[in-house]
Amino acid sequence: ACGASSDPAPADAASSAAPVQASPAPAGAAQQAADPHLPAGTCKGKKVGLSNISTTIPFLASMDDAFKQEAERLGMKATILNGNLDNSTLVSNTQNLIAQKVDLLLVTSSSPTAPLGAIGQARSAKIPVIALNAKLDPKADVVTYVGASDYQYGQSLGALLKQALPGGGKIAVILGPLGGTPQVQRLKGMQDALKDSPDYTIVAKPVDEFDNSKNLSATQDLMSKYPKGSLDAVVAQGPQMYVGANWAKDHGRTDVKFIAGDYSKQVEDAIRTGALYGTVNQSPRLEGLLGAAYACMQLSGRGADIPAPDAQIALPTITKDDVDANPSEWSG
Amino acid sequence: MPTVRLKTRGLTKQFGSAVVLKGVDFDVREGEIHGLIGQNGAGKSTLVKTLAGLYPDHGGTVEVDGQRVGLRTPRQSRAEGIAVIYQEFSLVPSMTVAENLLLGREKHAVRYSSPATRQEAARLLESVQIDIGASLDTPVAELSPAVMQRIEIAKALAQDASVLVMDEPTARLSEEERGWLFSTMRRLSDSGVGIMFISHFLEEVRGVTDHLTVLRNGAVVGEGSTSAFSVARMAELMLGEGLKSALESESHISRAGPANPVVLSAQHVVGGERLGPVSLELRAREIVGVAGLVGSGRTRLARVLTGADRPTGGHIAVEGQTVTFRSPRQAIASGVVLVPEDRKHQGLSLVAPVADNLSLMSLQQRRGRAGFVGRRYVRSLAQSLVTDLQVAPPRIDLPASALSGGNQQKVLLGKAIAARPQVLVIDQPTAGVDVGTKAQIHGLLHAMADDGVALMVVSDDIDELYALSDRLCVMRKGRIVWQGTPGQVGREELLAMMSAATDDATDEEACG
Amino acid sequence: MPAAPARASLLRRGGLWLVLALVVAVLAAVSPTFRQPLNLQNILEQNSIIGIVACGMIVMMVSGGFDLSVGAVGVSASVLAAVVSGRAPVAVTIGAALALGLGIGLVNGFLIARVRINAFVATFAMASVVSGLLFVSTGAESKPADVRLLAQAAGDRVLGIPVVFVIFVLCLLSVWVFLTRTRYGHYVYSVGGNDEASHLSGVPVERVRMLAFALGGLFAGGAGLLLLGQTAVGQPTAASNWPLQAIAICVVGGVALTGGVGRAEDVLAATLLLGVIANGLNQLNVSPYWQPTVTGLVILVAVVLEQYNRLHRPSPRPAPVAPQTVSQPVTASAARTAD
Amino acid sequence: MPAAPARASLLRRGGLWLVLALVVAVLAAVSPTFRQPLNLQNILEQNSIIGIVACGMIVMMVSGGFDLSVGAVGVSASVLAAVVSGRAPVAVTIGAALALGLGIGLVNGFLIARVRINAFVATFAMASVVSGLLFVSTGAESKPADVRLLAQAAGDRVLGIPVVFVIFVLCLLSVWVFLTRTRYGHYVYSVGGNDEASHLSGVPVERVRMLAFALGGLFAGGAGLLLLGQTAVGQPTAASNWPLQAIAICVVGGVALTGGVGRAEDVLAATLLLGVIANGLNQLNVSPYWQPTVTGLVILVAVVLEQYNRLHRPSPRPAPVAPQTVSQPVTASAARTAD
Ligand SMILES: Nc1ncnc2c1ncn2[C@@H]1O[C@H](COP(=O)(O)OP(=O)(O)OP(=O)(O)O)[C@@H](O)[C@H]1O
Ligand SMILES: Nc1ncnc2c1ncn2[C@@H]1O[C@H](COP(=O)(O)OP(=O)(O)OP(=O)(O)O)[C@@H](O)[C@H]1O
Ligand SMILES: [Mg+2]
Ligand SMILES: [Mg+2]
Repeated sequence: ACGASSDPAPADAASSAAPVQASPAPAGAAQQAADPHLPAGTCKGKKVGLSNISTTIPFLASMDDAFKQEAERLGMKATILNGNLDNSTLVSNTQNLIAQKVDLLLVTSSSPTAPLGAIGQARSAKIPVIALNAKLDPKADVVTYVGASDYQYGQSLGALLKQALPGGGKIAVILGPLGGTPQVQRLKGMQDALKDSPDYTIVAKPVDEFDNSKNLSATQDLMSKYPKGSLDAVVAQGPQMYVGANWAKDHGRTDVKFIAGDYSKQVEDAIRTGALYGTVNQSPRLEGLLGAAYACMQLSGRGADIPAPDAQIALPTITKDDVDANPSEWSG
Repeated sequence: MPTVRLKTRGLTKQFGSAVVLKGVDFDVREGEIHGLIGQNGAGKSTLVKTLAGLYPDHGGTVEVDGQRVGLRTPRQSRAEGIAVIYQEFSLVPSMTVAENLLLGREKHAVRYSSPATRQEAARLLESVQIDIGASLDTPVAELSPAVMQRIEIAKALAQDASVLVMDEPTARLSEEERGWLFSTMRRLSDSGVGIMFISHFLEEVRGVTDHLTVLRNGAVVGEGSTSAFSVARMAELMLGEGLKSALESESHISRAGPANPVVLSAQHVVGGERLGPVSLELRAREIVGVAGLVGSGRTRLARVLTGADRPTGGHIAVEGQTVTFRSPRQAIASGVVLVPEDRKHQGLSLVAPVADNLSLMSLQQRRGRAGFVGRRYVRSLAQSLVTDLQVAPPRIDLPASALSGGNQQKVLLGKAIAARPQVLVIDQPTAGVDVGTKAQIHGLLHAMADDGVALMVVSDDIDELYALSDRLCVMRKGRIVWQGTPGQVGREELLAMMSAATDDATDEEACG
Repeated sequence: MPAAPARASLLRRGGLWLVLALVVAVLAAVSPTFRQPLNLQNILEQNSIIGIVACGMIVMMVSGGFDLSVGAVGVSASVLAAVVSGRAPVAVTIGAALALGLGIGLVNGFLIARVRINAFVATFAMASVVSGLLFVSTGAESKPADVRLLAQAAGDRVLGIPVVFVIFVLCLLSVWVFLTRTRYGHYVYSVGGNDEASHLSGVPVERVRMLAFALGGLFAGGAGLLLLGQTAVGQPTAASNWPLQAIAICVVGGVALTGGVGRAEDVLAATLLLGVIANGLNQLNVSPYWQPTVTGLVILVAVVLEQYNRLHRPSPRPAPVAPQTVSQPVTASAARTAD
Repeated sequence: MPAAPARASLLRRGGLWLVLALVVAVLAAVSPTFRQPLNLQNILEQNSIIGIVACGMIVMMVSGGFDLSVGAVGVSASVLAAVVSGRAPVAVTIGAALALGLGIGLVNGFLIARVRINAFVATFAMASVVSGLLFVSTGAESKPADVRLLAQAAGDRVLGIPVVFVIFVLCLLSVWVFLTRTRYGHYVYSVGGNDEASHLSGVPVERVRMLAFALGGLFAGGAGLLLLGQTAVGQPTAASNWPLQAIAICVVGGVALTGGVGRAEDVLAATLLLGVIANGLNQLNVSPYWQPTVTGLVILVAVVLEQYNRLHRPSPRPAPVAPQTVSQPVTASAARTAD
C-alpha cells in the first residue's frame, strides 16, 4: 500500500509472510509480479479506468503516471479519477467509470470493503476488476491484486532494523495517520518481525501523519526526550523521515539510526549522506506499470497468465550499500 | 441675500421598481435651519442617505455652495462639506467612545495612536460643548441609546461642514437635551452653517426651524417659511386630508380609579445599584406613564418587572400571586410582556420576514398542537396585525430591515400585542414615529387599556405621557419620586421634578 | 408556461435551482454518458450521505452556529454500530449509533449554549476528544461489519431510485417541516437572527441552541450508519472532510454563516449542484488535476449568479440599500456597487 | 509582587498567558525532558510556521472574514519557489513566492470586498482553484529544492533561539504595529466591528478588506517559503490543515469569528499553548491514541478558564444579562479595549 497516503489502505494481515526480498525484480516465485513486456499497441482501442483514492499524493501520482504511460504504450485509453481521500467519493468514481463503460476497471481503495458494492455492479456489467496498490476484502470479485502487503512492509522494516541494530536496542516508531491500514499493518508486521528477539523494545510511538513538518516535530521531541545513548533507532512508516533524520544529523545525533518507509528522491539523498540508515522500497512505478500490463493481458485473452489471487511486488530494502544501484524513481 | 448652501434639483431614487424619491427640489440657505417633515416611509431618510453618498445611483443634481458635486461615497460627501446624523446609529459597538468620535477622520495618513485619539476626542467634545455622559474609554456596546445619540451628534458637529443633515436627532433625547441641542443648532446656523432638520415632533419643528419642506410619498407637497404653517396644516400636508381626522381624537378621559383591579404589584423592588427600592402597582384598564431623565432607571425598572433583568430585592406579584421571573419567557407565560427600547438589537430580527417577527411571541401560547405551527396561522396573524397597525408596505414576507423606522416600531408593538398580554410594559412606544402613526399607536394603546390590559409606558416625550397616561410616575436616580394623575401636575412642574436639583430627599411612594 | 408574476417569483425563490438546471442541461447535451439514467441514479446515491450531514448542519447554521465535529460523530456512530452489530439485533445497533450522535450533539449544545464557548472552539475540540476516544477504544483499528439492513439502505435501488436518496429526501423533508412548521423551528430562525431579541420575546434560547446541536449530532450519526452500510467497515479515520463539505453545501445553498437565514430546499439544490459538477467533470473526462480548478470556478460562478439574480429580482426586497451589516455581506454588496 | 490593582489588570489582560504559564509549569514539574532548554527551543521552532500563517489570519478575522485558502497559497508559494530557485537568485525566488501569495490574497479580497462573495465560499473555492492549477502545472509531483537561505531561516538557531521563531515574532510584531499603530489597522477593527457604520463614517471599507486579505496571502506565502526551507521540497499536497489550524489558534487566542475583536499578542500565547500541549504530550509519552482527547480537553479548559477570568474581572462591567449574542459584542469589546 502507498506509503505517502494520509488515509488507510487495506487490511492484509492474513497474507503470507513472504521472505523479504533483497533484489528489485526477482523472478520465479509463484506470486511474484514481474513486467510481462507486452508489445506496444497490444490492446489498441480498449478503455481502462482507474478509480484511485487519491491522485495527488506523490506516491500515488507517480503510480498513476506509470500506469498511464504503460496503458498508452499498449494502445489503451486510460481514465484516472481522484477519490480525494474519501471512501464515498471513491465509490462514486467507480460507479462513474462503470457508467462510462470502460472495458476494465482498476481500484485503489483505502478501505478493503468500501468499493465492494461498486465492484459488484461492475461484475454485473461484465467489467473485470483489478485491485491495485491496496488489497481488497476476499469477497471482492477481482481478477487479481497488484501491489505490496503492508504487513510484509512492516516485516521488511523489522528486518532492516535488525540489520541496523544487530544487538537489539531501544526503538521509537513514528506512525502514519492513526487508524490507517499502513499505520496498523506496518506496525503489526514490524512487531511480529521483532517478536522472537526480546532485545528490541519500542519505547515511544509519536505520530507524523505522513507530514514532513510533523515528522520534524516528532523527531525533535524524541531527541530531547531521549538524550544521547538512551535511544538507538527511530523507524518511520513513511518517507517523511528524511526531514527528521537530516535535522538529527545536523544536531550531532549520530547515535540514533533512522529508518524510513518508501524510497523517494529525498530519502535517497538522506541515505547517501548517512542521515538515514535505510528504507523499504515499494515502487509506485512498478505497481502502475503492472496494473496497466495485467489489464491489457486480461483484455487480450491472456487472463490465465496473470498471477492470482495476488500479484505481489517485491519490497526490497535499500541501504547505503545498494543506493547507487537503485536510484529512486520519484520525488516525495 | 444669503447664499444657498445646499441645492438639490430633481433628486430621484428607486429601489427595484419602487420609486422612493420623485424629483425632490430642496434648498438650504446659509444660516438657515430647514425642517423636513413627512410620514413614515415618505422618503426622508432616503433623501438623507442620498446626500450622504450612499446611493450613487440616484438621479438629479446636488450643489453645495454653488458647486455641482457628485456624491458617490460617504467619504466624498463628507469631503464636499455635508455632515450627517443618521437615523440609525452608525457606531462601531466594539470600539470606544473616543475611537467612534474620530472614526474616518484620524489625523495622520499612516500613523495611529490611541492616546492621541483620546486627547483629540476630548478636545473635540470640549469645542462642541457636549457632555457625552460616559467615559471616552467605554466601548459603545455598553452604552444606552441616549448616550449613543449624543455621540452621533458630537461626531457630526465636529466636522466643520457647510451643511449639517440631521435625521431625527431628537427621537432619543430627553426634553432637557433637546433644549441643549436646539441652542447648539442655533449657534451653528448663526455661524453660517445650513442645517437640515428632520423630526416627527411638529411643535418642535415649528419652534426651531426657519423654513419648512413637507414630503409625501417621495415628492415635495409643501414648502415655505415655517411661520406660515400651523401644526395642523403641517399634519394635513404630511398625511393628506383624509388622515388628519385621526389626530383629532387625541384627548382622552382618564380611566384611573380604585375599581380597577391590581394586576401587577411591585414592592420595594431593587435592581442592582441603579434601581430602587421601588414600589408600583399596575391596574387593569390603566396606563401608567413613567417620566424621568435619561439614566433615571426607567429602562431598568421596565426590565426588572418583565423578567429581562433579575431583581436583587423586593417582591413582584401578578394577580396577587408572588412571582419570580427567571426569564422573559416566564413573564410572558404570566401575561407580562416587554416592548424594549432598542428596536434593532433587542426588538426585531432584521433578517427575518415581518410575519415571523410578528408571530414570534405568540408561539409560546400555541400549545396543544404537538409544537406544530401552521403556515396559515402565522400568515393570517401577521396579515391581520399588518392591516390593523397599517404597516406600510403591507407585505408580510419582506425582511424587517426593508421597513422604515416607524414601521419597524409598529411591527415591534404588533409582536407584543399578538402575545395577548395582561400587562404590557413599553419602553419608548413611538420613537421615530410620525404624527399620524403616533396617534394610531396611542389609539391602539388606549384600546388595549379599554380591553382590560394594564400598561406601563416609559417615554422621553412629555406630551406623549400626557396624552396616554391615566397615572404618572416620575423617576429620579432609580426611585419613584412622585406619583399622581396627569391633571395634578403641570408640564413645567413635571420637568422640575424630573431634574429636581432641589429636594433629593423625597421619599419613595407607591404609584397607582 | 407560467404567467409573468409567477415566473418572477419562481426566479426569486429558485436562483440555485436555475443554476442547477442549467448545469444539468449543458452536461446532458455535451456528455452522452452523463445523461444515462444509470448515471443520474448514481449522482443521487453519491451525494445522499453528505446531504444528510448537511441536513443537520442547516439547523445548526440557521441557529447561528456550526459544527466541526460531524465527521468525528459520524465515524464514532459507524464504528459503534460495527461493534454492536455482531452482538445485538439491528434495531439496537441503529439505536445505539443514533443515541451516540444525539449525545455528542447535546454535549456540543451544552458547551455552546450554556458554557458559552464559541461554536468553532467547542466543536473543534469536541472532534478532537471524540476521535481520540475512538482511537483508544478501537486501538485505531477498523471494525468490519456486514449489516444487511444498512447495506441495503446505502446501496439498494427501488425502481431505479437509490434508497439512500429517499432517506436523504426524508431527512430534508423532516428538517423542512421542523424549520417551517414547528414552534421550535421558528425559534431556531429567531435565535439565529437576533438572540437577544429572542430572549426578550420569550424564546428559550439555550434550549433552542441545544436542540439544534442535538439534531446536528443525530443526523451525523445517521450519516455514519449509512457510511457503514456503504463501506461495510467502521473506520476511525474516515469522514474527516464532512464538516467543511457540509458547511460548504449549506453556504452555497444560501444559509448564512451568521445565522437566521437559510432554506432546506435550497440546500437540496446545492447538494445536487456540487454532486452534478463532480460527476459531470468525471463523465467529461476532465483530468483529475483540472477538476478542483473547474469545481472552484463553477462554485464561484454559481454563487455570483445566484446573488445577481437575488439582487435583480423585481420586488422591493431586502435592504441592500444601506451598506450592509456584517451579517449580510452578500446582499450588502448590492448597495454600494450597484449602479 | 505587583500591587492589587496592577495584578487585577494583569489578570484581566492576560488570561491566556496565565493558562500558558500554568501548563508550562505543570509540564516542567512533571517531565524533566520537557524543561530542557533544547526542548523549549524545539517548541519555539515547531510552531513558528503555523504561527506566521496565523499572523495573517488575525488580520483577516479581525476584519470580519477568514481564509480557507492559506494552505493552498502556502503550498503554491513553496512549489513556485522550488521551481524558480533552480534558475534565479534567491531574492527572486523569495520575491516570486511572496508576490504569488500577495496576488492570490488580493484576488480573495477582491471577491469578498467587491464582488461581495461570502468569505467562506470565496476562499474555499479559491483553495480549490489554486490547488487544481498547482496539480496541473506540476503533474502533482513534488519539486525538490535546496535553497540554503531558506533552509537556514527555517532550521538554524542563533544563541539557541530558532531563526524561524525570530521571524515569527517579527511578523507578529509587524501585525501588532499595523493593527494598533496605523490608521488602516484601526480601520480593520472598525470594519470588522460594524462595516456599515464604518462605511458611513468614511472608512474605505472595500480597500480595508482587500488589504486584510492581501496581508493574509502574503503571510501564507512567507510560511510556504519557510516550509520549503524546512522540508527541501515543494509538495502540492502539504499544508492542507493550515487553514483550520490557524483559525483555531486565533479563536483560542480570543479573536472573534465575527470580526472586530482580537489582539496579536494573545495569538502568540495561543500558538505557544497549543504547541506546548502537543510537545508535552510527546514528552510525557502519552499514547498517540489518547493525545487528541487530551488536546481537545485542554483547549476546552483553557477557553473556559479564559472566559471565566474575563467575566469575573474586578471592573464594574455589566454582567451579560441576556444570553449573550453569538458575537458577544459586549464582553468581546471589553476584551480588546480593556486597559
Ligand atoms: N453609563 C452606563 N454604563 C453602563 N450601562 C448603562 C449606562 N447607562 C445605562 N446603562 C444601561 O442601560 C439601561 C438603561 O439604563 P437606565 O434604566 O438606568 O436608564 P433609563 O432611565 O431607562 O434611560 P434611557 O432613556 O437611557 O433608557 C440599563 O440596563 C443600564 O444597565
Ligand atoms: N433598502 C431598501 N429597499 C427597499 N425599499 C426601501 C429600502 N429602504 C427604504 N425603502 C423604502 O423606501 C421608503 C422610504 O423610506 P425612508 O426610510 O426614506 O422613510 P422615512 O421618510 O425616513 O421614514 P421614517 O420616518 O419612518 O424614518 C419606504 O417605503 C421604505 O420601505
Ligand atoms: Mg427615516
Ligand atoms: Mg430607557
